[in-house]
Amino acid sequence: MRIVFKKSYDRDIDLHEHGWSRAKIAVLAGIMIVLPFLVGEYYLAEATNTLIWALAGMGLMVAVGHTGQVSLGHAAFLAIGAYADSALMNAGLPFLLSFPIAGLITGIFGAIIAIPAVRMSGIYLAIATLAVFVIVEEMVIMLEPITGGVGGIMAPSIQIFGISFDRYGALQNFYWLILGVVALVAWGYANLMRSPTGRSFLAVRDSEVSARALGINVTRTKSLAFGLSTGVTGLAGALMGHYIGFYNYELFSIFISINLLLVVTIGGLGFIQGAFLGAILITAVPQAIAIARDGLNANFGIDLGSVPGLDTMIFAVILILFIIFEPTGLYGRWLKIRVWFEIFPLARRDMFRRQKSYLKTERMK
Amino acid sequence: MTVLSVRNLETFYGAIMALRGVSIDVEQGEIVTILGANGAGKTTLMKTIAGLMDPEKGQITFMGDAIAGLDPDRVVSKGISLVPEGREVFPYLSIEENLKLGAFTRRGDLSNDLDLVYTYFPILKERRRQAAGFLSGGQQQMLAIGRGLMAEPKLMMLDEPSLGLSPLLTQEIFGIIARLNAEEGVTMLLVEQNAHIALETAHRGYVLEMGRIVMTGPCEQLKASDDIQEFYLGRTEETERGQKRWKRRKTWR
Amino acid sequence: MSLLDVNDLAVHFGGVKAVDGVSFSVDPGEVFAIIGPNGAGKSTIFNLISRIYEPTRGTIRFDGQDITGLKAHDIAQLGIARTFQNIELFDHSTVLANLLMGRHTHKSTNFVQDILFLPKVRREEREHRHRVEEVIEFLELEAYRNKMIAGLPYGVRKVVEIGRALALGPKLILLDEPASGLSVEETQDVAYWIEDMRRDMGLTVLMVEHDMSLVNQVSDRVLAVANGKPLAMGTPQEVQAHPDVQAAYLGTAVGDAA
Amino acid sequence: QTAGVTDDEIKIGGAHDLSGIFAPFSVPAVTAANLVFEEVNANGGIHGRKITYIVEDHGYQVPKAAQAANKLINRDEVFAMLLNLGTPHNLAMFQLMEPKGIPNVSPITAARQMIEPPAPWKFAGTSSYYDAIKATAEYMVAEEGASKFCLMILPTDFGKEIEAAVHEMAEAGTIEMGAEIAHKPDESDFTGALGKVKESGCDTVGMALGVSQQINAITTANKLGMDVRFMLSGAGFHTVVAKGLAAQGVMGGVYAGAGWQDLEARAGQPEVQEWIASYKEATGEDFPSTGALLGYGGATTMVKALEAAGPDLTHESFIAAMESLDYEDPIGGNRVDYSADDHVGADEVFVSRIENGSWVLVQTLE
Amino acid sequence: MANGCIYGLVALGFVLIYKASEGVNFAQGDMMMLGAFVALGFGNSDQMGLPFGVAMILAMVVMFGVGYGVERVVVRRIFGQPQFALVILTIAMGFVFRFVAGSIWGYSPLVLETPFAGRNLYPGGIVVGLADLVTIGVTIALTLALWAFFAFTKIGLAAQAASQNQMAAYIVGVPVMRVNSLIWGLSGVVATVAGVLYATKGAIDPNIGLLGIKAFAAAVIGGLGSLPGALLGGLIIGVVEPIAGRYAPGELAKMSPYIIMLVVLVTRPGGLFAQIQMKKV
Ligand SMILES: Nc1ncnc2c1ncn2[C@@H]1O[C@H](COP(=O)(O)OP(=O)(O)OP(=O)(O)O)[C@@H](O)[C@H]1O
Ligand SMILES: Nc1ncnc2c1ncn2[C@@H]1O[C@H](COP(=O)(O)OP(=O)(O)OP(=O)(O)O)[C@@H](O)[C@H]1O
Ligand SMILES: CC(C)C[C@H](N)C(=O)O
Ligand SMILES: [Mg+2]
Ligand SMILES: [Mg+2]
Repeated sequence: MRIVFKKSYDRDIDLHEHGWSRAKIAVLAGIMIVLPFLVGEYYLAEATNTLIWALAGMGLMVAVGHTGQVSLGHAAFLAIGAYADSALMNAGLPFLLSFPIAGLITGIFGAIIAIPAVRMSGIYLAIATLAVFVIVEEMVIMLEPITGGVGGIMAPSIQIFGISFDRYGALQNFYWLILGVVALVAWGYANLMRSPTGRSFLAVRDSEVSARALGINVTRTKSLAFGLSTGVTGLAGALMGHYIGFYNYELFSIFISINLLLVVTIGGLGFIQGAFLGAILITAVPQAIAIARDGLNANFGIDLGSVPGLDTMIFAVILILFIIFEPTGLYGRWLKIRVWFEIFPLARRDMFRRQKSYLKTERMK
Repeated sequence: MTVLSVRNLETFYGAIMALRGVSIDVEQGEIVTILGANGAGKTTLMKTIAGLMDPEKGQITFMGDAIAGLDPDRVVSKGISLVPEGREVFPYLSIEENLKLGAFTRRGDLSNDLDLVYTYFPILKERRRQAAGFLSGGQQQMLAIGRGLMAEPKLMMLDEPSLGLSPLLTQEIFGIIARLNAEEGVTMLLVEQNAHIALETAHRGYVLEMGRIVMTGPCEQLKASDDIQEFYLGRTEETERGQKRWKRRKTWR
Repeated sequence: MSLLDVNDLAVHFGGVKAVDGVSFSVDPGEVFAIIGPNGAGKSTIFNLISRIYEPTRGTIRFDGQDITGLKAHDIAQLGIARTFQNIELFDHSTVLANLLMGRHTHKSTNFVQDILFLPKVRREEREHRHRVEEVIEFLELEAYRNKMIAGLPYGVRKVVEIGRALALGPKLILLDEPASGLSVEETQDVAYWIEDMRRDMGLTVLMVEHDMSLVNQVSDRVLAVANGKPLAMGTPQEVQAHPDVQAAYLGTAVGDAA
Repeated sequence: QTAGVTDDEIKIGGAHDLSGIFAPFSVPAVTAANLVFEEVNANGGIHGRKITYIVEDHGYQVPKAAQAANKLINRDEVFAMLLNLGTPHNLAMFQLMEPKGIPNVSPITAARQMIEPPAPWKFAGTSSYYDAIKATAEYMVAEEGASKFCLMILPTDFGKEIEAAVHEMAEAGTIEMGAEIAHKPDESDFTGALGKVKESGCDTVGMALGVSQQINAITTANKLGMDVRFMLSGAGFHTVVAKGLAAQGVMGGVYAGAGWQDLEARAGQPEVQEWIASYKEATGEDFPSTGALLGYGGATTMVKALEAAGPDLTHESFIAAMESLDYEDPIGGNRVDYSADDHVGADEVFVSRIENGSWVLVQTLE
Repeated sequence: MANGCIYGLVALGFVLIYKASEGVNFAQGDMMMLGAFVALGFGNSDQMGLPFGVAMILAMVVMFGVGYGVERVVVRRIFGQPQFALVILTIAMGFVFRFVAGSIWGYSPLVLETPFAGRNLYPGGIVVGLADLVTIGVTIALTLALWAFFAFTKIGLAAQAASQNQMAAYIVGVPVMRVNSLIWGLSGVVATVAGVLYATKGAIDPNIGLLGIKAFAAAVIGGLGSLPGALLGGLIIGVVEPIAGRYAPGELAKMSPYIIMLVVLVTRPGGLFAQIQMKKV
């Protein structure tokens, strides 16, 4: 068990409580930076994909995990980000400008949407965002000159200072670019959560009356949170567009929204780390299932590939088991494992047993 | 006859041990009160008996049946009713529906009991078609007590029944408790912060601190104890305004 | 001049006249208590002052300013803090975080600065933390600083709520039944705290309470209400001696609950 | 040696929708293709190499298709792609296939983009929706006296190609255009749209909806007592459509154009009979559906090309072999011929009509 | 109109579960699909070939079992967790249902054989499908029955109580979990009815559950806790859709149900029959 002596409030304000956790982050960052030299193209592409999902997951986490705004429509904001970025680049803007502007456009769009939606909560908000999603989808089809309509568009190739960051031409560069973006956003996100703005998000999530009584403007806070959420999601959308390379409106389906929700819940609601763990789960587990299936077939002649849809079904069952046995998400599980090691050998098995819990109506807000 | 007997009860919230081996007995026709500071574990004890929480260890016997670990609805159907801490009414149901649900485990005609509750708390009758969620704090407390009465239980457990009630109503509630006990022979287990009135009404008491029973005895005896006087009854001479403030440590820690 | 002026305040919910023509004023530095039977409209008066409810009639002035037209979140800005009868804390945060949220009105950075965590943000954070630690020390909450609200006993939560209101650094603090659910010992602490608030912090206190011993001990003036209407006003002794108050509220055993 | 080819194995990849809305196409296609490969493998494979068909499920989601492509190409290192389903999914996968020149054989989508812009590694199994519908529409005008067309389409590639074909004819003055209605995949009520159709006085409706949706829409039109004919694309040229409509009391007035023929009418032919029997035996299903037919066709093309490419299998030799193919496919009832400047296998368009629960061939167009 | 009834029926399923546990069952559409297939499995001549009425009843029994069993085996294990967990859980369950239906009945569209398929009545010159009449009749009857169940029976009241405060419901002796199982079973029955009626309009395949999303929108428009609201919401969508399809330009027509939903939610954040009120503090 680690004992931390706190000699100033800065210790609490800092992102990391002690040097050890700072070192861990540094090692992780180091490994991520040299990853392209360690693994082949397949794994690098998968890692890139995971990072993009983690970015989108962080976006949704701000809304769902920290402000309590459940959204079923975040695929729409991925779409807006992707199309805005491509359109701006096609209009001649360099990626370094078009990318942040795409995020900004998406963010402002989200913030505006959040204002009339401020009185909705829970499932009602979720379904309203779903409606927004449908409307955006139709707009994408209608705005053919920008979006290519049904046919779709080719994402322009990224060039920064003459160096190519193209997904297909220069995967390593593209990976680093995304790693940089993700790291930056994660840092900003962590900062936000230790600042008054982040605390006001939590306040609005837990009790709106109290938040008001403390002088928090609930409408503005919700709209800001949703705007930040959609802004980050828009950035992820832009990158997803570049990653896929060629896309039309079908890239941003309702299933993407659902997958994003899975990322944040299975990862661990309310934790930045959860977005990453959830992204790993959502991208890696289906691949792991596929690889295991191939392995079974090759080594034992058990051909599960011939059962249609089995992969998806196994994935669904894994999700169900997860929700049943680890309601706090992957990050929650990780925390428990850590505690177990930290206080080893004092941990008891029943220490993490859940006591019965009961729900009360959430209709009263 | 022993109605309720609790032996070595241990209950956890995750890693936190809230009850550390509690044993109590409640005899037929008795009013037993449990005193204890904030966070002592009084509510936890009540919830564990009612089946709302699972004990880690220990036995609970009600009328000779082991009930530890049973589902709460089974416990209720055996004749235990709990008036929970913090009112827990059904906010979207009308007051009358709330009361009727109190008699969920019973069959037969409810109108007599309804009338009885309405005579205790006339305001409830006045508002009986209104949603319970809009009652004032104290009115909701009345409703919660009324709902508990509707079950006609053998053992009634009350967790801070006077919470948020006016002085007048507090007296009335304890009057009702005493009367039900005397006239109908209902056994009562009572948790109350207002130790004066609790010790006045009850026959026997336990003191629960930090998840352990630290003192027990008839109410007369408890009232005479120094510790009880100081920490639960509040010695009057110290409460003068402007008095120097210091605290004596409790002797049983 | 009085700090808070409530004039002919009324609010109706459907047929229920929850508050019906209540007027009173609270002087700076005063401890003012409102008592009355359950459902008399006490909490509703608080809700009207903190602009959660819209009054049907009447005005509320604070510090010479008419606040009847303001929004709920503007009230805190003026220096009015409150607690809730049923405890409305941020359940999924720690005590420390809850108290820090009480400092919201004192933040001067915007969200961009927050995201970049500029030195100014850090400076302010330190300042907030400093203030909050003072509150923690005052209310003796050290042991609970990093505990989640969800697992705290009722009594501690009540105290945290008072702490959150204090962290705001208000001029006027509204306490809705601060002692309900507290033992005699703890109620005594509350009494001392209220005195210190008034004496050392220069706060004005408006309080709703059923525990007459506490009311007697700390309040300068008392207003008794029943059925939304004022019943009596004056010193604690005067009001308690009022026959209507005794009949409607106190019952026979006056002061017995001490 | 080329990726995906060893001395005793050839790896082929396929990204399918096995759990989403187009599973009715992918699932039987995979089954049928696997049957072909099993038989080939049982006979010793091709030039001593067994075929492994690795199938990934993308559930009709583009990102998953991209992931599948990444796995198939970069991890499994497949030699070629076969029967990939979905237009945007194929297009997204092209990004990875193009630099490596991985052949894309008989994708399950008849979008023009499968062969346009032309590239050596792109091969389509049958003619495009566009060509098929154009031929069908011309037939309708000539033989059925159609003069005014309405459209009920999903805004997807195949909807848009049908739209394009019909518009072109309208511009040429051959036909008049009536109402054009776009739909969503989750729609199930078509009374409003059909009202529009009725109002604009169309005699023919070009329809490109989901399979079940088409049954619902035509049934509804029948209930409303509307006197119009329906023209479907390959996506509606499905045995179950005929069967389903018959069960709902619709016995005629429905036409479809596609690059293959319906099986039922030819079930008496020996090859067809044999294949149906083996398919039934393998799956327990009553009747192979259109998906199975397409799967069989694609897999057969693949096998024939691999054979023709000889023991020295490279992308170049494979592409050359593909371009040399020319054979009759008894199951699809069409002639498959590729050449250097024709990367479409079956160039014919078969126009069929529903008669009492079965598709009947009415015209073959070259 | 008849179509609106089907939305309404599926919406009823949502409301049932919401009323009893404040949870949302995103697999409701897939339960409808499964119900239709089970009925088809019993009734169609190339399957078990039972008479239609028998097949219907058997299907309802089976689907009651499925709903009941799903609650017993899966949903119960997340008792006490936030609503959100149930959303994710049921989304995943939808995949499983689709897989099950796909493995048993295949992915190709099938047609359920019903006695009223393609039969029309001609009262006073207008054409009315027999199936539509049946749909409307059944829907009204079912809504009334369920409404009476919640309004007048002890179990119905107990179910509502359980949704508002699980702990308090237990305290008064409501066997909350068993009530939940029952309600899930009921929602399985309602789903079967909806599925069979849906099937009369055309063909069914494992993906018709997609309709659930729109039915959910209907439930939300009505206000999730209200049975008549669900029916009304379903009818609104069912009526607006064809009208917009007929008179509005294409893209707008497709958006119309969702635009209506947005308008309703912005003006009444809890739906038309809202049961959301400000918390009393
Ligand atoms: N949900 C919870 N999670 C973790 N710990 C809890 C939880 N609820 C209660 N506890 C802990 O269990 C102990 C006993 O709490 P309990 O509520 O039983 O006390 P109490 O005697 O009823 O107090 P009060 O007089 O305030 O009602 C306390 O120390 C409290 O911190
Ligand atoms: N939002 C509301 N809707 C309907 N009625 C309300 C509402 N708020 C309060 N009331 C009614 O107004 C009356 C006064 O309630 P209030 O909460 O102010 O009482 P109180 O004096 O604080 O009582 P207590 O001492 O029990 O807390 C009650 O009868 C209550 O039912
Ligand atoms: C099988 C086909 C109907 C598939 C369709 N062409 C698509 O774009 O996915
Ligand atoms: Mg307690
Ligand atoms: Mg009150």
